[in-house]
Amino acid sequence: MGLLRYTAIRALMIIPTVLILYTLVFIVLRVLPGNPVLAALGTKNIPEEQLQALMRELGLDKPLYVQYFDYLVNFIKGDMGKSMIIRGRPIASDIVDKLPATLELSIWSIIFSLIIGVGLGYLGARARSDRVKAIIRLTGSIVFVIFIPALGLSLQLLFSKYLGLLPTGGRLSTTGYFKPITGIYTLDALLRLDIPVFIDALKHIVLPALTLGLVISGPYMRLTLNNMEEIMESKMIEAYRARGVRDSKILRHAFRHVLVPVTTYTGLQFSLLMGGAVLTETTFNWPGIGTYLVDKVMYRDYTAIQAVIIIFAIIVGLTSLIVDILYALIDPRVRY
Amino acid sequence: MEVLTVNDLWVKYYTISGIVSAVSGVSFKLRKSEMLAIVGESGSGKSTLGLALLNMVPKPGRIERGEVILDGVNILKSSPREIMKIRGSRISMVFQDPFTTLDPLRKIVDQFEEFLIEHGVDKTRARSIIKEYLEAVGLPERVMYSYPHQLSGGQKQRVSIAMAIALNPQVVVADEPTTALDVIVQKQIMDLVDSIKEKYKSSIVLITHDLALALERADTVMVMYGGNIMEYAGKTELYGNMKHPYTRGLFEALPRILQKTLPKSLPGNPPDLRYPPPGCVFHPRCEFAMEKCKSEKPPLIEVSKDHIVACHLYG
Amino acid sequence: MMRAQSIFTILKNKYISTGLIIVLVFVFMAILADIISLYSPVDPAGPPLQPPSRDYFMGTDNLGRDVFSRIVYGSRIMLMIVAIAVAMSGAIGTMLGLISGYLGGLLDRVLSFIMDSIYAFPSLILAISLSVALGASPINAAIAIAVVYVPTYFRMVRGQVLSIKNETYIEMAKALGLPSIRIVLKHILPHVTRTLMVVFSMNSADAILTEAALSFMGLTVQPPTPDWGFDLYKGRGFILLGYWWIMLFPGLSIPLLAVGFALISEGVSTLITARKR
Amino acid sequence: MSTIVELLDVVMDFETSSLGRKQKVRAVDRVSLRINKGEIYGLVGESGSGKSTLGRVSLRLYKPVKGKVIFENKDITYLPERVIRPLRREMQLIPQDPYGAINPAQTIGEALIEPLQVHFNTSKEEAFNRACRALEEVGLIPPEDFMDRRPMELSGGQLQRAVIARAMILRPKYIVADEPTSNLDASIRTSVIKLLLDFREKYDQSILFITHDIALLSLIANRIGVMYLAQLVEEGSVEQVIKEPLHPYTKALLSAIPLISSQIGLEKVYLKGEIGDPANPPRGCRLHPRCPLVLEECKSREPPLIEVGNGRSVKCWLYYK
Repeated sequence: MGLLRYTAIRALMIIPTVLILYTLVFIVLRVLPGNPVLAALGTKNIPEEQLQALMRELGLDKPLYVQYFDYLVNFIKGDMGKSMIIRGRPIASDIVDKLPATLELSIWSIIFSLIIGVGLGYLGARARSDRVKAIIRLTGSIVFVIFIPALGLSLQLLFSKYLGLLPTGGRLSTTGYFKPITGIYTLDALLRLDIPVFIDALKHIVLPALTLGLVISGPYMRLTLNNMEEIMESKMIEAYRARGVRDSKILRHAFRHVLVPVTTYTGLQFSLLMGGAVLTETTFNWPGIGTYLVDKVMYRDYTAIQAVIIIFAIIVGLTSLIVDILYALIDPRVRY
Repeated sequence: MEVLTVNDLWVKYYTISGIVSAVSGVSFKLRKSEMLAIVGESGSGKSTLGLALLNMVPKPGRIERGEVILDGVNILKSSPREIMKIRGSRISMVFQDPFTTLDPLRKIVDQFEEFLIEHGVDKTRARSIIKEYLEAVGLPERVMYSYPHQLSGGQKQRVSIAMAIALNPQVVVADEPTTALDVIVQKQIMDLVDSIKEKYKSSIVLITHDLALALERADTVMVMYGGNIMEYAGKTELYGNMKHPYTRGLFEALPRILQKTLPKSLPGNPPDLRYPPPGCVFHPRCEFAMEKCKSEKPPLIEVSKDHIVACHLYG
Repeated sequence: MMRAQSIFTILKNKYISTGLIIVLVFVFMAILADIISLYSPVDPAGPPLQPPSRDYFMGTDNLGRDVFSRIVYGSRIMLMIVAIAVAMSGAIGTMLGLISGYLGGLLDRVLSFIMDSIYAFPSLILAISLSVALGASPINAAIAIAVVYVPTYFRMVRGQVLSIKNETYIEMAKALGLPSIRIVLKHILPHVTRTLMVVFSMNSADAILTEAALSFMGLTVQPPTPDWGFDLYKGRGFILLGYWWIMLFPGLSIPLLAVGFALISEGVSTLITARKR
Repeated sequence: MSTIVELLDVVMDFETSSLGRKQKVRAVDRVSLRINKGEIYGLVGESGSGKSTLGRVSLRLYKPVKGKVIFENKDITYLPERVIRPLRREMQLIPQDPYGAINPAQTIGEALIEPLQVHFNTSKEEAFNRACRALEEVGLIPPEDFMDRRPMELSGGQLQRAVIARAMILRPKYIVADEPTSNLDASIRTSVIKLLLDFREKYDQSILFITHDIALLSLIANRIGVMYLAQLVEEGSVEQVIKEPLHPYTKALLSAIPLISSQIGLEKVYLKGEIGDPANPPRGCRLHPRCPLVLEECKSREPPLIEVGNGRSVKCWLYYK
């Protein structure tokens, strides 16, 4: 019962966070000088009546506070407004279309980064030599500052161009025959027990997810290594030893302690991951929200950009909610 | 009959800023159901000595020389596998701070059971042992299913003691088991240790900075300073016949209730064990220091039966 | 005397010295661009798509421009934007963090909540939308990056202030009747600076990547101005055709400069932990 | 006898938040205390009893939720920090841990000079000389050896002397010594206490001495107050409280001292369990779940602080007539 209540309260906390970001974006996009319609059209040579008509159509002629609340109310109803560029196209349907691809990329990237980062960090902590530890720590910081497009393009060059093993972009070789359920293709293929499609989808996701996962794994390496070292030197471990508990078991208990900061950190990681996803998707022509955002940025489609940002804010909020619940489950000291 | 014999034990720490001689040539014997108190101030090497008894001196430290013979076996020569079996079952340890020594993420029963199973106890037997010993230390059975943070400091220390005695070890090393606790709880815990000694006939090494506590509770008292034994005697003998200037200094530093004079204090500071003073380590703070003390390390002299002093005054 | 010695110990740290060398190479490149580069960065220097050779030792791009010259001039834009952005966010974030942490109360709660919300949000995406709103220009990109990183400094400084505030010596300073301003500036700020150095250099590395990402999307300069991120973006179409050099060199410069700052940060943090022990 | 500090019905709350959940802890609950000029008032209690908090309230480092703090006949409870600041040189704190007490980035010299400059606008040279003299006064000789050292380079005993020197350099009239020797080795404790007593003699100071060591208090204090779970449970002159303790808790404290407790002919009292959670104190008398002498009314009604004559008071139903 306690956990349910805690979850509910924590979920409500997402609302102010999203509101703050919405307000910030609203201020930046609407209140700052400059006419968004003109910016979107990329020209100033447009008759005054036509401009007014356009503004009216998009609701931009109303006072700012009305715009602010109108958008909010509509958003809650599931209406994210219409594109300024492709006239009349509802943004909500675009996002429903693109979101699963981004989720798929994120999930696989997090899996890769946890395996690489926590794995190497753990191995580093177990290594006896200080040099190995220093190397892993350094790798952690260097990997983290790799520029995603540069890494992605190099991987493409190697695995696609020279080795010819993996495709350079897209989510599936042919989409015609496959009917998605959730839109997360690897999951859908498994649900439909369609092994060839699963392998095809996997081949497409490997490079993008590896690129993003590798970059994000850096902080995990350092976090795991540092925490593991600290715990292994603690009184608690000394007490375990004094009781004659085997080293392999002690390591397992220590690792559980490392999971606490790793879990909390995953909340922050997810927001880094989302930023990275934008670049990864662009590099690999991955048809997700990131590519969509870049596309809209190029055409200065303000309504779409605004919607995407709010969606990202909600995703980040939900992730931190999940992380908090996980944290409460791992650490009995958390009272909820 | 001796259960534990320590012969000429030397421990050094190899730190970046120099080599610290933490324990320098300590020898003693511990008889069955005897409580030996090792008394010393910070930096006297008493805690390192306690860890050395379980052959678990931490990293930059190394046991240089000596023997720790438990029941006829030199545990400093035992293989890692053997030593793991010995720790917790034949010699066990209670640490100073009960707040940091229990795993906060695991229930008491899980930690307790794991330890018993590691030492070859089967699961059903383990459960009954846990119940028996939690009761023996005065804890209700429900404590089993608690996490450490749900217990008070005294309760945690009781759990540690229960684990330390559960396999009926010959020796229990208790390193300042009450220092982190309040006076009244200190007394409760020490009463518990006393009763355990009586009931299970365990031998106890009580490491403490408090000479009064040692004189009240122990059978034998060993006073350490700067890694060396200063004085070693039975409680009553020591109480009535203190020899070493350092022991006397410690005793005179104890506040006597309602006397309007302050206790005495020893001048000076504890030695820097990277550069221990030549001769007797205590000579820079000793009011009776002679020329000899500055150059020659005093041997351990038996002044009366089972009363040993390291001081040139009695040479 | 003391100072000279401590500078020496800092430079003796391998991470810091390597990082400094990398960063300084790029800084000199930016300053001396007119002397180093052999061709104009914006006009064709020879035939298009020449592989690296003695004349064009990083090759030429699809318009025949010398890649090396573009890299050299590109470092100017990059360093300028990053320097402005980091200086702005560092100054604002530190100041707000100090005030918020020391004073506490309602102001602290409100500020923290806003900063946390921004911090939790993907910084790149926020920077992109800010740049879009402000319009594509180097100075606007710098402002966008600065805004995004204010919370990084704010959170770090505030956290440090809160923990230092609990130290006995701060209570003692109060008990001695020292004025608040003196306590903040003399007894709290100096303890924050070391960690600030780590965050500062790590954040510079971050800012480089964000700048590169913004220019990758064409949000900083207008072509044909040389710019690493945008050159990389344009080069990416040519990579599968085999013209790898157009992409490779900007693709290497960005992480290399970032690694330089990351090394400095690593070095400073190892020095701090060493001193603590 | 004139008073230097008076606390009237002081209440102090703290808000603690552990992992997201906030709760209010009442650290001091309706405590009144009077410290006479030239007196050493000993405040004894376990950790969590609120004795340190009370000491800090008396220095107005904390602003109480309710009640009054009167320093030299002046109500300073609600004065803003700006107005209190000049008063701070008259009242000083000596904390438990000397290593935390001086900014580790400062040298001992800087730490001693700073308060002089702030309060008296002393010139640099003059401040330096006075700092040297202050170090001499606490036995750190030669002072030049210590002026340029940093806290970490001194032993605990030396550093505590430096901390005392800094407090005394302002010539305060009122000192709160919060367990000033409990982090020090037994062999050097007395010398530090001796130092404090010498200063008191020389400059006619009043001291609030906070400790958990009732044996030590019996040697130095004039009066003793015993605290349990945020409340004052017994007060009186030192001879009376030690020789003839009234409150079961005071008796238990005296019974628990190793070695010495067996030497004083006291009725022994042993308590069960441990000091409760200050956030959730027991109803009625706060000691009742642990007290062997518990009466029926202890469980439901909180006893008043009863005056039993000779300036003694005790908060226990056993003495209610």
